Amino acid sequence: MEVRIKEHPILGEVKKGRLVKFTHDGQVFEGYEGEPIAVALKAAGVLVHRYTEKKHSPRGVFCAIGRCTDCVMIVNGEPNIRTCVTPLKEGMTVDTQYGTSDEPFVKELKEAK
Amino acid sequence: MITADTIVVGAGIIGNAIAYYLAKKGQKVIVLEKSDNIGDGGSSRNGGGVRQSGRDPRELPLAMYGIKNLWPYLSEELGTEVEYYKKGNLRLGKTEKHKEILTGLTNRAVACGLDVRMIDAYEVRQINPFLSEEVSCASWCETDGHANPLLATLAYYKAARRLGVRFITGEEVLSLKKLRGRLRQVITAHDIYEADNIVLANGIAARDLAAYVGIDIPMSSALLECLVTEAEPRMFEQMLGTAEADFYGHQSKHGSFVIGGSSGLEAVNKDNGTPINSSITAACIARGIIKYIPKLSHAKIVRTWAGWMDRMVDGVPVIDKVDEVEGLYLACGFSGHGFGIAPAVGLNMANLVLGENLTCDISGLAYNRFAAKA
Amino acid sequence: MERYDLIVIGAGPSGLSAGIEAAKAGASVIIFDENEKPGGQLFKQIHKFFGSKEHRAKVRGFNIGYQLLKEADEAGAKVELLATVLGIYQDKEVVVKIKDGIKHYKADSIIVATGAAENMVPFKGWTLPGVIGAGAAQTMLNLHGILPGKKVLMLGSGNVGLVVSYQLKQCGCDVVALVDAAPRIGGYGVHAAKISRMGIPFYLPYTIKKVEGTDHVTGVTIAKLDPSFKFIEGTEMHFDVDTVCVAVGLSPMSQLLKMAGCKMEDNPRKGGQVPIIDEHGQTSIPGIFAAGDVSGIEEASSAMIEGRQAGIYAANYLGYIEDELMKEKEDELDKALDGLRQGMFAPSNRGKKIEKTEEGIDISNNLLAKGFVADEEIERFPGVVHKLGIHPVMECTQNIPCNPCQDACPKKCIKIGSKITSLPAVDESVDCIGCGMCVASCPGQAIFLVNENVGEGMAEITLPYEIYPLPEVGEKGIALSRAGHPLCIAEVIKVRTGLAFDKTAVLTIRVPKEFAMKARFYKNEKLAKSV
Amino acid sequence: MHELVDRSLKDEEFEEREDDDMLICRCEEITKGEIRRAVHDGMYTMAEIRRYLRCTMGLCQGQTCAKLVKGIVAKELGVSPDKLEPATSRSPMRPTEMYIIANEEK
Repeated sequence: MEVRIKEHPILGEVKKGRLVKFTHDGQVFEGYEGEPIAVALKAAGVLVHRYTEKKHSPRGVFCAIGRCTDCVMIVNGEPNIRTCVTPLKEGMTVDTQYGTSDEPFVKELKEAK
Repeated sequence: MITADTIVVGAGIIGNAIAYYLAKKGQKVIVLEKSDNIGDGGSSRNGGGVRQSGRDPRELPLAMYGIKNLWPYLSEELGTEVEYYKKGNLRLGKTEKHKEILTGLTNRAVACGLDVRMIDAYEVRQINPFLSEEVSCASWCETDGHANPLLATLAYYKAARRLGVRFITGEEVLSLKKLRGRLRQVITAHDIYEADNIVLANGIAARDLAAYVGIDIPMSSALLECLVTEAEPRMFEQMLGTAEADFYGHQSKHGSFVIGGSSGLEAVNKDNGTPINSSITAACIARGIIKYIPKLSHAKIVRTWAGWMDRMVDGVPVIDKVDEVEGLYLACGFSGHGFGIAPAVGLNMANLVLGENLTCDISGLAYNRFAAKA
Repeated sequence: MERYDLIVIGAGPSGLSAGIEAAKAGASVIIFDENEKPGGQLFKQIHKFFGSKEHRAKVRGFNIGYQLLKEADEAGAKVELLATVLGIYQDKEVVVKIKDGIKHYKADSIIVATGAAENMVPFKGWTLPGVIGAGAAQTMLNLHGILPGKKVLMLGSGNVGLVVSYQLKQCGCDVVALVDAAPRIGGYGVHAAKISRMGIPFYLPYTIKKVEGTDHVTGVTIAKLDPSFKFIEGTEMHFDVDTVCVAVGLSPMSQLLKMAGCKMEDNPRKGGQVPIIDEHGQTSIPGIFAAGDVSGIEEASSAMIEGRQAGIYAANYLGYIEDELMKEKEDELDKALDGLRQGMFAPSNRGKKIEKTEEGIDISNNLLAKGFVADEEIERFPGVVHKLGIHPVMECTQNIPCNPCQDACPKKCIKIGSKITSLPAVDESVDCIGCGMCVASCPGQAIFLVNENVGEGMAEITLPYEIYPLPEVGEKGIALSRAGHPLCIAEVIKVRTGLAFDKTAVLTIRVPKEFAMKARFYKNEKLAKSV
Repeated sequence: MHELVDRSLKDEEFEEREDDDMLICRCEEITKGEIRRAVHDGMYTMAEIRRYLRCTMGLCQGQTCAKLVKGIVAKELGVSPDKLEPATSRSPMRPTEMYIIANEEK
């Protein structure tokens, strides 16, 4: 099932920017320029944005309006970026965050350790 | 009427520490706090520095004693993690004038036996690679550090409470009263408290209270402001300060940076009932930080605080048994640097009340230093 | 330092309304909002509003937003977007983050209209990706055009929970259940009925026991609660879902007022921490006013009126409006506000159990417990009549302040009367022409046109429909009951759309006549297969 | 406005509950049990709770959990939640980058 709404019964056609490529944990995805990074990730099926420091639990989008900061990720090398309110740009690198670290978090590597 | 051996007025870290050490020696202690919260003054609004370097020689013995004998064991002693880091203090300079100030401070501290020295730009960056190119020198004291002021204040409270100290919040002291020539009573809106010893550890408010027994403490107030960032990746563990003390701070165990600073208007700022920040200070502090630690320019500030601090006319507190008024003890006027010496002040004040020997020389902090010079 | 007569914080329904009134009176006004789009929650509210004409009833929330923006522009109020107010300092100084910097502003008066934030409730697994706030669901659906999930469980039966469930369903999500810990549905009955007939079951008093999943939500277990809010053993139910949506009320976002030094109170009836205000919305600091949800949670309609009032009071405070004129406008707006604060959901009735309507009719208990009026209950309401030929059937059974149906009917066969909360009644002496205007204009989608006998044992039902793809004339699907249960085959006879219907399609279906008073929704076969 | 509160130690043992491991503060990952224990340890006000545990001091500034924490503290103290003064509101209302705060136009 497609998660993007093409035409909304009340709001009509959903207008989006141009299709651009971005990288998530090394994998290339496409999303629409200007839409929140979190929306592009959601369309690509990515739900886990980060793991917490104390309890190592996964977090994703929760409030979607930039308040709760559960959806923060490492964007272009900078940690703690609220992906639900940060617009997607061509060529962005978006990586899963672990705690507050600015080192990209690769789950498999972490588990192998 | 409620009685105790000692009444401490003020539940900041100083009052809490005094109460703790008194209770530990078996005293029955009551702590009266006018605010609803424990630690509402400078105790909860400071940069968390636990340092010896940069201090006035008169309070240096307290700082050195505390760092050697109390701080390293404090979390264990109080049963609460106070996040103490003994990772050194860099006091930074950028100009020749800064270098002069720092060298002066360093020389005086060395004379008192402190392990502090001047270092050059290269060595500064060896210790802390995140500092900007502008930093040209620093004083470096390896045994300095920092702790979490919020936790340390509450840790003393919690431990003192466990030892039976009775803390009463929302209880503003209205006046003091002498009975038969000796200070005995503390009068509040709700009750009269009586004790053999009364310790004023309530910051600027101590001035008005002491006046009831004819004592004037020459201090004024200033608004202290701090800010805190979101948790950042681990960067460094030292305490930082600057030659002109325009900003100071550290990265906490949590990862956030806790940084204090000034706009220059601290002494004349006003408040609206609660100590609200001035509208310009956070920006001043932020500009200062970015100049010293460029990497923090994208760190998000999540909160700022302001709190009234007591400023003694000569910049160091009064820690004394007041001979002129039997039963009165003063521990106030810490002038924004009371946190790091709080454990040592608490211990020594307790000893003073109990008539026991002090652990270090605090004669320079006596009340009678304000008497007119002959 | 930039100075204005008035700074308004928040460009939602109340803030914009306030700015408009004060600017109209001649004050220099700037309105700040942290969002990219003005209108606050209005832009997520795509349903038609309740109320009367003066409350902009039957207009969809986001369109009201556009209307207000235009008015603000015409009145000369400056709206500064992506402008986050970081603090209100002493002497009415406001520090605002704009682009990559901060700016200091001062005004002689400030209106705080910052609205509300969502409440949350913790349960096992509530931090897993896939557990979201209802506001997040609305943001994703209506602002970003993306489904928050495919299978969703909604927690909370207040108006937000009901409306968002509808919006999810509207976009093709499968809402598997609507759950509330309270024994009765909190929101409007018509909103509940709207989603019940689409097949969403209500579970009350139930709540979430745990959300399952390792890296994201894969399922949820709910269980029934006893009167002391403890789980009843053995009542657990499991649903496979990928999303759990939480809609458990709102709290005033009043931190700025507290920072400014305004006296505050914790008032559970107003939703939390609110400023103490006088009858003019003025806080304890002269010249600082509060309007809308920040001073107590209500609907957007009342927020708009409160905003206008605050604008007028501020204009008076600033010397732009004489006392007399202020009084006049105040009375008029008070009346409008009173109109909205009546009926079963009036603030004064919060928490009370109401047994009878204002007309003295027993209310539908099934509606409160299960989300739809039972077949045996529906006949007792004045909007439900039987007549030869086509006629309206108005399944409006609770006293709410709303009356667009009365004006919608060109033949005047719908009567509410002067009391806006009265239940609509059918004037049987007038003949219905079947135009469908009432069907499309009812914000609660509670009006149907029924012809109980069109011959050959069949009946026709005309109903509101807002799901894509629209059915085609001649196609056959399934008629659903008020409870959302399949009843019979239904044939689509007419599909009407039009500007006047404002995106609500008016669908006519033909069913065997024994279902004339039972069939209330249509499920097209494609959709029927996919679900 | 200030209310008299005697903080004397109560001689009750801390009693653990089944739902103590429920996470309440999402940002700082503080559980219900930690909050309950803090009250038992003498943290009686929202200000003390936040200074002691950091809950409501995270990135969301208590937007999500302040009401929940308040409810738990009130229950432990046996008072109505509306009797508890919320912690002071401090600027900035939204987390804001240092370079933005530093870039000031007056």
